[in-house]
Amino acid sequence: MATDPTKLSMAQALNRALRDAMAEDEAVYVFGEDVGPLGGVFRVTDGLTAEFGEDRCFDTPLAESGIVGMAVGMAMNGMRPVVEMQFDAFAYPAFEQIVSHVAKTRNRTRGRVGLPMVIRVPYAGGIGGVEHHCDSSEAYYAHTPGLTVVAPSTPADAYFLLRDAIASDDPVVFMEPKKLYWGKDEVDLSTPEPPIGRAVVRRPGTDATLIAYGPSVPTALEAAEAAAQEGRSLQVVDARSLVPFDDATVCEAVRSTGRAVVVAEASGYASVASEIVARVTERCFHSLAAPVRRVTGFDIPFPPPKLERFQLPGVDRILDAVDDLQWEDQ
Amino acid sequence: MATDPTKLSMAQALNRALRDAMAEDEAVYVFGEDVGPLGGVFRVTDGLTAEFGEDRCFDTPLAESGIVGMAVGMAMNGMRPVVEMQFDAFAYPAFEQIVSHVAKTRNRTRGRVGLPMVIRVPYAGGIGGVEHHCDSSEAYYAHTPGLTVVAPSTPADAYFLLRDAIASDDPVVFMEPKKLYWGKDEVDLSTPEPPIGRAVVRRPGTDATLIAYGPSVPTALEAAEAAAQEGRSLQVVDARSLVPFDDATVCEAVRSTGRAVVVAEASGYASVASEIVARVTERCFHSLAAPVRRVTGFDIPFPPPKLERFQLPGVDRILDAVDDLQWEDQ
Amino acid sequence: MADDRDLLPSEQPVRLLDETGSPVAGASLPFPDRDRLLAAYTSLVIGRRVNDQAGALVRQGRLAVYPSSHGQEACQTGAALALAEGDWLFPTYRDTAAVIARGVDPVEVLTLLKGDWHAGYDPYAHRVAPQATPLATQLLHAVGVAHAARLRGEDTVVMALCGDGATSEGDFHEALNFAAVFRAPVVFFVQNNEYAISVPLARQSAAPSLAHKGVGYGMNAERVDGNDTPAVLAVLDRAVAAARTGEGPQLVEAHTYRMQAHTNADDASRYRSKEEVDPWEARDPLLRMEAYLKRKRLLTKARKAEITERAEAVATAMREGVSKDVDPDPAELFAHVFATPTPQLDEQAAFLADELSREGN
Amino acid sequence: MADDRDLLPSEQPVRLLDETGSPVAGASLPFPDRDRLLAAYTSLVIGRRVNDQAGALVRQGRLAVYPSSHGQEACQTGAALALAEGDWLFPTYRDTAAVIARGVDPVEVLTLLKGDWHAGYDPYAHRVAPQATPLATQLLHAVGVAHAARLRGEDTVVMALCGDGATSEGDFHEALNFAAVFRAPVVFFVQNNEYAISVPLARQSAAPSLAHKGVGYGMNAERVDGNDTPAVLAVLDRAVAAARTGEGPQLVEAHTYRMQAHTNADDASRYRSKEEVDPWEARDPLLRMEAYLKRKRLLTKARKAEITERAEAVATAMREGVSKDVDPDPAELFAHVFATPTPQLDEQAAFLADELSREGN
Ligand SMILES: Cc1ncc(C[n+]2csc(CCOP(=O)(O)OP(=O)(O)O)c2C)c(N)n1
Ligand SMILES: Cc1ncc(C[n+]2csc(CCOP(=O)(O)OP(=O)(O)O)c2C)c(N)n1
Ligand SMILES: [Mg+2]
Ligand SMILES: [Mg+2]
Repeated sequence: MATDPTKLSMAQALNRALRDAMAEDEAVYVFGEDVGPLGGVFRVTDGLTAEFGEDRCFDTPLAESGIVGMAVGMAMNGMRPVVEMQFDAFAYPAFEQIVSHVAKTRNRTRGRVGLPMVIRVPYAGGIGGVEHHCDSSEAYYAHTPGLTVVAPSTPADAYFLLRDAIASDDPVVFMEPKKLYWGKDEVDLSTPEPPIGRAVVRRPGTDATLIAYGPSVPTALEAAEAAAQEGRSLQVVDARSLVPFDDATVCEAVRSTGRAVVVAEASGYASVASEIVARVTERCFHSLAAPVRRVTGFDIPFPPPKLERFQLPGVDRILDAVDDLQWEDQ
Repeated sequence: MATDPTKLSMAQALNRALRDAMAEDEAVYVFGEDVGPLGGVFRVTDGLTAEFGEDRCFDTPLAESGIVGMAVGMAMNGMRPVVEMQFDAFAYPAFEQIVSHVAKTRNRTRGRVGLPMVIRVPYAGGIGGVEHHCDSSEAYYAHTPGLTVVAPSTPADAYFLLRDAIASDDPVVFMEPKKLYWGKDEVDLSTPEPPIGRAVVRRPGTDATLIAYGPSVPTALEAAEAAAQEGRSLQVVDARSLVPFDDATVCEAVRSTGRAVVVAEASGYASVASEIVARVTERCFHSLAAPVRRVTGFDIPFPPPKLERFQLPGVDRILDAVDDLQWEDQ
Repeated sequence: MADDRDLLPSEQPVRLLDETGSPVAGASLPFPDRDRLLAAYTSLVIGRRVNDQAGALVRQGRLAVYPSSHGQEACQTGAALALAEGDWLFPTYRDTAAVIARGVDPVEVLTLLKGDWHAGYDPYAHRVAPQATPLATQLLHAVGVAHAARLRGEDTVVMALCGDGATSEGDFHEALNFAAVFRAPVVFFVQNNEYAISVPLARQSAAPSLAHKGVGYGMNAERVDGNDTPAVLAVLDRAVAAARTGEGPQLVEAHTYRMQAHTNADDASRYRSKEEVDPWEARDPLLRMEAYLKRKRLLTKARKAEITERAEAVATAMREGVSKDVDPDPAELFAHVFATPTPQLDEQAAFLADELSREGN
Repeated sequence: MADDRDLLPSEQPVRLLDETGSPVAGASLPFPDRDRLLAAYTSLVIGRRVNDQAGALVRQGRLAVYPSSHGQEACQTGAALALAEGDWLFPTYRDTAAVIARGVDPVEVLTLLKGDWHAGYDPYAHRVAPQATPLATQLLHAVGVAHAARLRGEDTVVMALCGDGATSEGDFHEALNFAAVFRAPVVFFVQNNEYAISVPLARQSAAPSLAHKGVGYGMNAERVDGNDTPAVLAVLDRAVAAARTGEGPQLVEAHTYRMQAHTNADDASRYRSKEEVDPWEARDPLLRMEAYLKRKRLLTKARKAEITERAEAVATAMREGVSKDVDPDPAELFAHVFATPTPQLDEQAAFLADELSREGN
């Protein structure tokens, strides 16, 4: 395993994480649709069949409930399956398996049967995809007790979160922001990112806190950069781990500024963003100078490519929300 | 149609609503598992096959995706299907059909194909059911743009909301609180309850507002009654319509008291309760004397019967939350 | 392609005994041996006793609900006895008798229906998966367990049970197809008891039999009289052997009948008549087996008494165990959601503990 | 039960033409008549032109993506031509040529892949459902449409298309089973083009053929050479007639081949060789049909020129229509979520309108 920092795209970092995990632990198996010779439609599993053989990384029949259900059985029987759902909306056929089994098995067996498995879900918009290819589906999983749910925002984060997810003795739903697959960044494999369960302050700031995750983190950072030009100092927290959530880091950040905006791409109603607003408000009420604002997708099905920019949280919309945080009361 | 007030259980009121709707509109079809000769495991469809014939109310093969998918086609082709999912967790196999088609069809066809259909979901706990029979699954639907989601709390409400749902030109997910099926109450069929989209103040009060829906409404009312004994006046709002949500009524209620507790049975994380906390806080921030509190299920799979009472929001827990609303600041 | 007709199951269900318990002529399979038959009879008697006892416990309010396999005990017996120790059984809610026949403590099995916890036994102890409620979902888990074993070179066979109704679910299809494509050593054993709660078989399928579904997966399929214990055993033995020796997954449909209501909460009179049920009394698997064993002089009075006594002992232990009031600890609600509780669950557990301490619990 | 062998599809796919376009001896079905053959040829030529034009539009950046049915035009043609006006077609993303053959404006069809909106045509205008992306889900909608029609006493038939990969999904199973149990007049037409993106047929099924899946539903099933236009038409005509006259649903598998990559975004060289693809060039449905028509002197030069011209006109209209820049109105995002927007959507629409007005949009 090389330890020099190297430039990797998020897709490459994920590929590297799979390779390293498979090399280290022969209980790790990768399967799904087109993950074998093709290497996945996003090439995240590129080369794994060639390197580890057809038993370790293989294509299945085209059936998502089947993929997740089979993974449950393999996890019951000593393996650490990592399955790929080809796109967000194509994980829905597996919903019953995920909610009724993946999430509940440890609990229903009184801790006797754990399911160390990872369900990778390429998700969200920003790539001009047609309908059913751009859903932000994290709330469905985050609402379901028993699932760990994470979303990386950088290649390094992707590498270490995926290693962590595979090493976890519990099932992890691993949300991969599609639009970040191709962006390259330095990855220092010798310096781990914080583990699952920890949020990270990606940019310090004093006037207000932006809380984002996954595809919205780079946008939040851009917004903070733009705000800095205008003399406003925005802190950016990357939640990363939606379940378990890092209340300590997030609340400390919010208390330090007294103002917050939650940024997320999913439709806002009954979403992870709602949860963050609710829990931050519950915990930081008297430190807040203004209600926590949300910048989320509208409550509409994901738009066609030509209109998706109106749905995605953008820099201006975030800055408008920040402007709205009742600065006049200061 | 009789117009005298009669005592009906919620199951009977729902049955009456189905009968009246089928009699009035021959496009209404009822189907699902065991809804025919058996009359449904909760007897909500009792007698419909006998009265309207095997074409109008019929049993299907045992497959929920099939049931919902077939309903989509029938709705495309001029009918108003009303389907029953036998229990909350057994609707999950239909999740893809619900999210990718039921919710999206009007939008994706630019308004050309509407789907007037109702998916009835007996849901939530409180009846000592075994695992997979007690899920509070409303957040999955409420988070999905394009679905109308309602939950009645009284027999009269059940009757009129279901009539409304069947008459709606859009798909409605109709959440039926199982534990309220058998409780009887006066139903005056000549006095409609407010339509879908409207919340109802079930009890006036001045000190704090309880916001509840479905199975939690009677508990909230009980709590208000108990609080009254102790000299505290609690207002109870029944949200009823989770989507669309009645911001006006709910926020007016909260502003009038300045304090609020949201009561819901589902696990709290990324739930409808989170949403209510978030939107009420966003809208009423400066009227609030304390952060809006939540009394929800814990973030655990629904417990076995012997332990379910610890998961369900109870009167004491609600009163504790009310006590917690920082009264000392008054 | 020339041999796709081989994929069709036999025209009639395999039978070794007729309804009076006499061996049928020209049977396609040999009888299991004497020891196996006696073991099967023992299991039948215990299975029936377990069903009766559970019914009584429901009436006494000790169990909330019980889906009885009364009348299906030959299938329950076969499913358990056909397996070797290292094999796996994937049962449904109706297969309590099979789970017990495999060695799991009845009281632990009934934890679920008593309401103390969900799955009450350790699935690894006897290699019995938790009883499945969401229909057909467990069939995929069975495929996964079998595939994992095969990848490791183990000769494990997995017996996956489901009912006629469950064959309509998408997961049934996906499980059979995955098993066939990966040649996973699974025996899919469908107990066709003619009903899914109130819905008769004709509403589930228009195929000549459920075994015919094997053709669409290129899977060997067989049909058996599900009330004929030696036949069930013989057919399952063959299927297990085939799966074990690399012939791929097998589908077996047993034709049987659900003698009682779906559960005690069900009212079967709403959807079927006494006239329909009555003839099945005569096909009772226990009576048939007993008649056969007696005719063959394999069942002495002493033997029978001994078996009855064993069954009584099981029933007594069940009665006593289930009647013991257990007070599950609410703290456990937070203990098994994850391997290590999250900070949020720790908070919630503390909240509940505080609440309980204030209530003086 | 004696006749379950009748449920097995024919041993070989039905063929009327050999690979050189000569009629085969002893074919099991008669040739469609002259007019129909010419109509089919016209549709084939247009279908091929549509595929080529769409490919070009992708290369020019006018379409984001296009899943081509190049090589499958005989199936596309058959699916459209076998239906009467009142019938319904349920296509997938790959069935653009069939949708166009049924009369839908190509530019409206391509709205989806151009990114202007999702389904761009009015499904009721030509009774063509929106092209389905979530695999196999549309098969159930087809059953619902057919069942509704049957309940109303209409003689509508529904043609439901899917690929070989989609047969592995649970919804495929549920759709075929529902159709069979309710005897819904649906023709399930599977275009087995050997691949689901990169995954070959052998990973989807271990059955002798996909048509064999009919047996498990008690459904008539047939196999046809999917590159043999007269055969596809004859088999689908028969299936549609059977469905229409109350014989219940029908399953037809066409053996064909996906000549190009899954879409332009795919790289087929990663999973299949030129050696595998090349022989299929010789089986091109268009060449075979043309050879036959010429041999039969049904295709005059003038006729051919006229058809080519029609296809060019379609392509030109497509090119021009697709190249027109449409600026979809963002306000529409809120207009169709419900029949009447909710107060929340009104607020969100106003929010966006305000944002846009401030941006000076
Ligand atoms: C996915 C799912 N849908 C519905 C149910 C409710 N349900 C429980 S048992 C049952 C009937 C099952 O019939 P069958 O498969 O024939 O098994 P049997 O009860 O006859 O043993 C139904 C509909 C369920 N448990 N799971
Ligand atoms: C439920 C679902 N899972 C996965 C996908 C992604 N996907 C799109 S096309 C395709 C392959 C389909 O193969 P097949 O059914 O053979 O049709 P073909 O593309 O060959 O026409 C896949 C996996 C999808 N659209 N829907
Ligand atoms: Mg049954
Ligand atoms: Mg294909």
